[in-house]
Amino acid sequence: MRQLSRATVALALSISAAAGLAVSNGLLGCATEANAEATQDAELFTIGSKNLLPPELFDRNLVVTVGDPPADAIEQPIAFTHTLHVEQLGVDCNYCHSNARKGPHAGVPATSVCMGCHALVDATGRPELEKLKGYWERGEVIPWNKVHDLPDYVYFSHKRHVNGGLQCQECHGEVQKMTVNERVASLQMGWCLDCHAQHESIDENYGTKAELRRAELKDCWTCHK
Amino acid sequence: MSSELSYSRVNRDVMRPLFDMGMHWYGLVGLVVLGLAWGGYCWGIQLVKGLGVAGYHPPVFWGVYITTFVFWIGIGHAGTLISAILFLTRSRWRTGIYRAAEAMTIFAVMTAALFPAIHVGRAWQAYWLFPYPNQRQLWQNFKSPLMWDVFAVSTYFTVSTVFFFIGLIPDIAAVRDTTKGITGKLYTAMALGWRGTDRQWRHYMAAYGFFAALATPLVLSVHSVVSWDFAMAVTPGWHSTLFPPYFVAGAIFSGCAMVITLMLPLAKAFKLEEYIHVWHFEHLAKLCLFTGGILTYAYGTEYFIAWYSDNPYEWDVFVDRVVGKYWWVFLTMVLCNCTIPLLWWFKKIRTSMMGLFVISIIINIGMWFERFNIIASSLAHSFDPGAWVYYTPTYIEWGIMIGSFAWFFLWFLLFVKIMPSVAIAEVKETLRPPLKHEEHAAK
Amino acid sequence: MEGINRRDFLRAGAVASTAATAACTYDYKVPAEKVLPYVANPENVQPGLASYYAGLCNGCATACGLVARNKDGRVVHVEGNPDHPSGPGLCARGHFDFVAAYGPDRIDGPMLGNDKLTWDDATSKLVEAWNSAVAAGKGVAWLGQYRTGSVAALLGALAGAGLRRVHFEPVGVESLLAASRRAFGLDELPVYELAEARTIVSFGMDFLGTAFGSMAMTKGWARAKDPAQGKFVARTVAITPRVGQSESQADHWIAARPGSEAKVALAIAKLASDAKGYQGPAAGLLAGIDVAAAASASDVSEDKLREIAGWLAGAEPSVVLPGGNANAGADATALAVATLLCNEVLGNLGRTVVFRGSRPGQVNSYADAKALLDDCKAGKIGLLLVDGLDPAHGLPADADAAGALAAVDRVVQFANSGNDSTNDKTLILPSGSGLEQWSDASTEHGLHVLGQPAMVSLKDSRGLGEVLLGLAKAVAPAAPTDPATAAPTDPATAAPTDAATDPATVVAVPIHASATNFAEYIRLRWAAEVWPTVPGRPEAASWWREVQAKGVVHVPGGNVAAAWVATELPAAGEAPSGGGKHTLVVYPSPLLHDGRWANVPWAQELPDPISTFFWGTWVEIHPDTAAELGLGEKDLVEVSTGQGSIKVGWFGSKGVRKDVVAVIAGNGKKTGLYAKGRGANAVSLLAGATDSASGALAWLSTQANLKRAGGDSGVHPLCGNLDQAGRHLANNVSVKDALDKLEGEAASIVAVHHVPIDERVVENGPVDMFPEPQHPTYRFAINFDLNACNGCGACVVACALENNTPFIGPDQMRRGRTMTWIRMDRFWEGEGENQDVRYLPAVCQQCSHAPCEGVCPVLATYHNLDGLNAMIYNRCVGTRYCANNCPYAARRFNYHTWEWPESYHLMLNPDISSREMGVMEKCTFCVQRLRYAKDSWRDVHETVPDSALQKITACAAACPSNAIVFGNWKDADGAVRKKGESPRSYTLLGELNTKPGVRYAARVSYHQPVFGGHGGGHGGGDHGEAPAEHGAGHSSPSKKAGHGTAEGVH
Amino acid sequence: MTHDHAHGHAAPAESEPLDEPIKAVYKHLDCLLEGINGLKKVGIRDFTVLSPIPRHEIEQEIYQGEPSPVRWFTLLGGIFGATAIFSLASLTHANWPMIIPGGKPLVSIPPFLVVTFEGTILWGSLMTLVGLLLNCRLPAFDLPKAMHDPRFTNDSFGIVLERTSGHDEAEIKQILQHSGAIEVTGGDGNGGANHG
Repeated sequence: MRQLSRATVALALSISAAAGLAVSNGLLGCATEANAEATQDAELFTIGSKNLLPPELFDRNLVVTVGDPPADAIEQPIAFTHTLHVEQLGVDCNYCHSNARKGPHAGVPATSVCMGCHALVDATGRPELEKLKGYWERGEVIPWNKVHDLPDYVYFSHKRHVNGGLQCQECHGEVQKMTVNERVASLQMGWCLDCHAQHESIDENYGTKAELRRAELKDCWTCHK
Repeated sequence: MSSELSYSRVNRDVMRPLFDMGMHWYGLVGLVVLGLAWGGYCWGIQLVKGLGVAGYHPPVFWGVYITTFVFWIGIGHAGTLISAILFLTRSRWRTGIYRAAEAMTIFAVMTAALFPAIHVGRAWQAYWLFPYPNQRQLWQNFKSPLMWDVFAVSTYFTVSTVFFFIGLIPDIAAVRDTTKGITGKLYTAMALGWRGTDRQWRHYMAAYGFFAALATPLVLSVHSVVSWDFAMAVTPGWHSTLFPPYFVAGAIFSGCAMVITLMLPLAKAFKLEEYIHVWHFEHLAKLCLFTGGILTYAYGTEYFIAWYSDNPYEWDVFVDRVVGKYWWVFLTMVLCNCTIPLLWWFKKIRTSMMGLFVISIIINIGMWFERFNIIASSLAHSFDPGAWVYYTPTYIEWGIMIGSFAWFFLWFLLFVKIMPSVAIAEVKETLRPPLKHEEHAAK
Repeated sequence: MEGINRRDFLRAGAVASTAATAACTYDYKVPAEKVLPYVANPENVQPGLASYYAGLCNGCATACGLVARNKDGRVVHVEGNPDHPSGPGLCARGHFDFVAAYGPDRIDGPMLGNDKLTWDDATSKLVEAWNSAVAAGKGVAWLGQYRTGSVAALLGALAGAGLRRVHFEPVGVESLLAASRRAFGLDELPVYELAEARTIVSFGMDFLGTAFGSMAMTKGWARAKDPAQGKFVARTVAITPRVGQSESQADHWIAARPGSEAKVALAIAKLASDAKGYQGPAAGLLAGIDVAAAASASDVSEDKLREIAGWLAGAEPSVVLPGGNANAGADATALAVATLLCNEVLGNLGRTVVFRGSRPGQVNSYADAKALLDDCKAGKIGLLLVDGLDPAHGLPADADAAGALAAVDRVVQFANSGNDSTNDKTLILPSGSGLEQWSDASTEHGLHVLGQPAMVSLKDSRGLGEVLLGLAKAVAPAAPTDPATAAPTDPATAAPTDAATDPATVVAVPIHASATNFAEYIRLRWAAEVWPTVPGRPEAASWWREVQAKGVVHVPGGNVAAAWVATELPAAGEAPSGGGKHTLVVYPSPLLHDGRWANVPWAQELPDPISTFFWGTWVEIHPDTAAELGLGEKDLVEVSTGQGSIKVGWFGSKGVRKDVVAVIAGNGKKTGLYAKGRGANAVSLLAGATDSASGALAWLSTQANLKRAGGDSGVHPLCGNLDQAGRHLANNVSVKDALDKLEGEAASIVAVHHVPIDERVVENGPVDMFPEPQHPTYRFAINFDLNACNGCGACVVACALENNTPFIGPDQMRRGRTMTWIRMDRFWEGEGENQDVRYLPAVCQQCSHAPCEGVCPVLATYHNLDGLNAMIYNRCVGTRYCANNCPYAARRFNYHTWEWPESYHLMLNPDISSREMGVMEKCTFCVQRLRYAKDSWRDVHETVPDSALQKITACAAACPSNAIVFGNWKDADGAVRKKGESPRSYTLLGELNTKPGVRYAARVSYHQPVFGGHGGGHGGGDHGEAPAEHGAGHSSPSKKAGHGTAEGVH
Repeated sequence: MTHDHAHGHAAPAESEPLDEPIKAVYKHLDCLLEGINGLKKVGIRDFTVLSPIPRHEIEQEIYQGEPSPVRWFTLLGGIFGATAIFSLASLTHANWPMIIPGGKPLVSIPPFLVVTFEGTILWGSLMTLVGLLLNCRLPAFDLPKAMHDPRFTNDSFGIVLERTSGHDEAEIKQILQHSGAIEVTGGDGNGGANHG
């Protein structure tokens, strides 16, 4: 009992002293050059701070993913269906996502592209089309939700992949059968690597230089800059 | 060891601090917690704001943290040296001090192990330094000296800890047999059911020998690997084959000094003078004189090589250490490591408590500055004169360093409170066993 | 498509790109981001691909062309326009103009005091003020920077309606103009064509820096120094009291006594005419020149004068450059006339000194400006329009600009934020950035530059031309353009016009009356005035499209013959006075210029080329002076003149006379987010004396006293050591060697500092433990020609802006934590006439045997197949071992997460990751551009050709002197390979055998060897054979070169 | 050596464990050794000796210098560690060929030797630990109560018999008592306690 009370006293003492010290340290810190926030230039030279709470602390990469993570379907501002447009009406992917062949982003089509056809389609009594017309007439941007997203330090180019002969479905799944668009691939680095030096299109496209191309495709700078 | 000691007296004497700890201990713990809080606060600032709060001045990219890391790794050498190498060479004087020295080793390595995490820019990604299977299919560079370091330090820590606990089992069993209640249950669990059966002792002694045999090359390798962090670099002042022996000698030097620093007050406070004798310290002091001599020789050799190689970059660094802005670091290092310890050549000084204690602290200071001298002054005076700078640490770095000492002492204080700080079984081994016919003869 | 215009497309794009950069955390299950498409696709815009717009640099009166890169709605980078005669390349200050467009303190819409106005209110207030001033019988005046092109034309129209125009810049050209008038009767500036000059004698003109037309002069100088191009190497002589950035590149520094330069110039003219036997029209003027008196007045021995004259006369053609008026005293015009006389005597006219209508529009003198301000103070001015100037900061105290502006009924400033001259009554009309609006300029016969909007305006601003057009419509509705006012001030209109022959461009009424907006005004004006001068008269509409694409119309051949007309020389001005011990030299900052870029943090942070100081004001004094004053490294120095005193830090420069104190101008502003409170205003020390012949401000006319003031100055050099400490990093070779052994003909002539090595290495070249890695297709390499590099820092800024490296502020800079990937090392060797300032742009050397790669525990840095030393930020843990192990100190560490303050973040280049704290970064050879080029050429299954690579990196594209060439070392005919195999070429710290991809070409100079001797033929080759490739029959020059030890090394 | 079947001294199958093991406590080492000898002489080998310290005499008496099998664990651990870490380094480097630093072979022996060495030591030690625990049957919380005497970790030695190995309980006690045990207790009651 005597020991316990002693321990409690010591602990309480040390905690309160530590708190006091921390405060005084903070004050001292303000006077020190090392503490950049303390200088007059605090707002001019902004030093960001680290959020030490998740997700940074618990890196998802700590987990070894087996197989693909569950797909998730995301509701969109307009219930656009690929099934209708692609499977039933036979619109080519490139008709709307024309940038896929030309640049890094496949791009969601501009409203004007939708209106290219939908100006001729009667929208009365069809709420989704009315929504589309509404956006067009108001000149408003349709706020689509992103289904396929990559971290900002990943530089992916649709052009190279599409022109290299990859089918859209290899990464995006059977989009033509999706009423609500969903992501089927994990888009994690390991998933990219599963193809990156192994895809059969490398042999087709590069022939005798395929080996070199394989090596190049495992260069980190292929995707990270 | 006094011949009056009996087995039961050893048990009683060594276990006394576990049950009757003075108010001093609580005071010390309070002080140490304070230091730890200060260090933790400083590290918190650094984590949130970035390493810029430390005094780094490119191209000095390593500073106080790596200095302190190497310092603690060095401290960690004496324990295993004493427990393993002296065990293999059957130096009987190790028994009194090896337990505490080993504990010191583990706590020093634990302290050192904090520093890679404190030092790296993204502490939250520091686990990338360990090889583990991950979806990115990424692994580590096993050609990097830092990777060797990761392996060396973690191996050293694991092996020392296992060695330490193996050595503790019989003693924990002895403690278990004198405690009751919750505490007793804890000791019971830790003793793993040790009863000192013939089978247990048989394999125990075999295993202990193997541990000692494995730990011995490890002691030599760990600081060699740490020294390769420097020696493998092209930086003038670092790029030298001298480093491994030089670092190992320095580590033993500082480690033994630290043992003296810790054990002197320990023996005094816990009235263990009968177990931790002046001649223990004298032996340690002689070991220091020997390794200190090697160190002084290494300092000289460094200069000789730099001069003889006629490599101007190398020579410039060494000249700059003496006459440049870091002259005070160099001076402190030479005074503390080469000059002042020479006083131990006098028996009077090396057997006086004050002489031992003060000089051992001076050696520790000197050894810290040695590492600072190697790290900061080399980087600050590298190949490109356009990038010659002067690095000075900030209060954050000092705070974290103080915190590291607090962390170390906290563990050590807890250790002396809950574990027998002298190896009971081994001390008994050094006593003459009680023999009936001798008793008859005495009568 | 109704109701949707181009502006909205860009806006939508901007929203999309902002949204994309906003979110940074990535969770594979919950997409937090929106994807926002355009409402209607704009033409030629590909999301994720850049568009390029040719434009006009508004950084200074020189008006260079530029190309702006627009990515997803924002201009993210600018480069020099290669179609402009001064391109390619863009100086550091040109980049600051681009940064200024994103300034966080740009105001959003017109302001009156603290009140925000609508544009309708503001313009009506402007017209109202004009009308009420006219009604009150008061004057309406214009005080602004130099203007040419359509703005000048509109001002001409307004002048017809009574506007009193004063165009003045603190660092101006009025004395040079006055000299031309006096000497040749020509109202234009001489163009110095340095490319063919064998000898260049400068009296302090900052011809590589802030001088008018410096881009062209820099290129000419670089060519004149290149032994390979003209088979000669120009000798540069600087006769100044202080070594500045331009003088630092001179082979000889003659420290003439300040104020005596005109006498020296005349003496040289006399000596040169004696040598050449000159008999021309100016011969009469030479008779009375007393060489001995000049020698004694200037501290320059007669022998030295004779030697200089000998150099000039001995190697033709030569050129003698005047002092810029920032470096001249009360005899600025006298000096300028004397230099023209030298050129006349030496026969340089028409060869290196050419007249072709060069002038930055109407030029008024300081005296004119002061007269206007005096009138303001006297209450004679009812409306004053201030354009681009900050008179309260840039003029000496005796002009009392602030008081004068306060006495005007209505001051209208065309500025993007308030400045020191703004008061409560000032109406600020934000004129936006040149990147956001139409503009044009013409500074020479036959040279017209068009600026066009490259992005939507970031803030609610309206271009100067737009406002003036509105004003002209209101106050000068039908007034015909007055040729008398407009013609002489506008070189564009001076060109022959016969617009009447094309019915499409017949202008019945003044253009400003018919044009509905400024863009149309420009088009109509160009159709009327430029189009007719174009040879072949292309079809008008397609011509205009071509003009928009190229951004520049250049019709060469407007040279004017010049004949000497002066019969007497201007009287010499007064010597500097004021009673101090030291002559005060105030010089414009090479980066902040006259202070116009003081609010650009990158400009403040870029180290000064001479002192490598940053963020502040300092004095340059001779180290002996500092010792006399007992100055400690951190001490403040008090500089006091009759006008006041400032306390600043100091730099001990061996390049100032002992009786001189040099103070950098540009800082000391009271306003501006980044300028406020930085340093002190050096101009406030000036007495305000003028050069009587031209009315120019006499910058060099004041004496000052120095005193130690203790304290902590806070200035700090970025470069650690003044010189190279005997090491061979920035190397020189002698002119003789360089000319004897031209490209590819001989072994290396660079004496490289060696560690004594094994005999076998001397015989067989360096030994590799491992073979150099294979580079199957590319081995990217870069060549820095130190002979052309003058330390201007354009590459550093361009790199920072391309690669998102942040500015970090003075506190962090003092800890040397600069984030710029290029470190411009400055090494100052020797002293006196022989002193030798060497610049070394140190970047990541992209070594094939890189010390950094092996030590990274997590493989965040490695060597790739293109020979690049890759750095993967998102893998980096931050052990910093790589940086320790880099012998070139080329790696940078993110000590903090540097966040770009509001609106600077819009300038971030989306092609490259921004780095968080704890991550190492370094030069990547602009890998984003390389990958883009490889990607584009892969479409046609080809490797990128050399022509597409030479200027691909931001630094190479920015370099004003073509000192940087990039390329593929594997291409045996490529420029970089050719340069890399030149005998001048060497690798940095070659003895380490890191096999860098970066090579340097040693500087060719007439300097006496400072140490180590010249390389002369004893084959001190470098070890580094990289970027040599194995196999393929290549033999590297260094293999032949052996490893002779240079004399006197170590 | 109670459970040590490796020595072939296994107790006869019919020998039932005693309800209460026989326990002899010794103050003196020579007495203990005498006791052990006495038991061995009558052919009893199934007993446990308890000691506060390791004594070679005891081990020699019982095991006749036969080395402990722990060494095989150490050897196997070392070999495994060396192989595993060298393979880890080699295979991971070969899996993603990166040029680090320029020109060095992917699998380069000298740098990998360092981690291999560390692996050898680490796994050698860990396997020694495993060998120790397995051979000692640690943790051993199920040892008979008779062995739980605190004196055995303090200043006394002891012999505990859980089986009589077919011998008479009294005879055993007699041997123990004769050898100089200060206390002989336990047994299933047919011998009775005898304090000395």
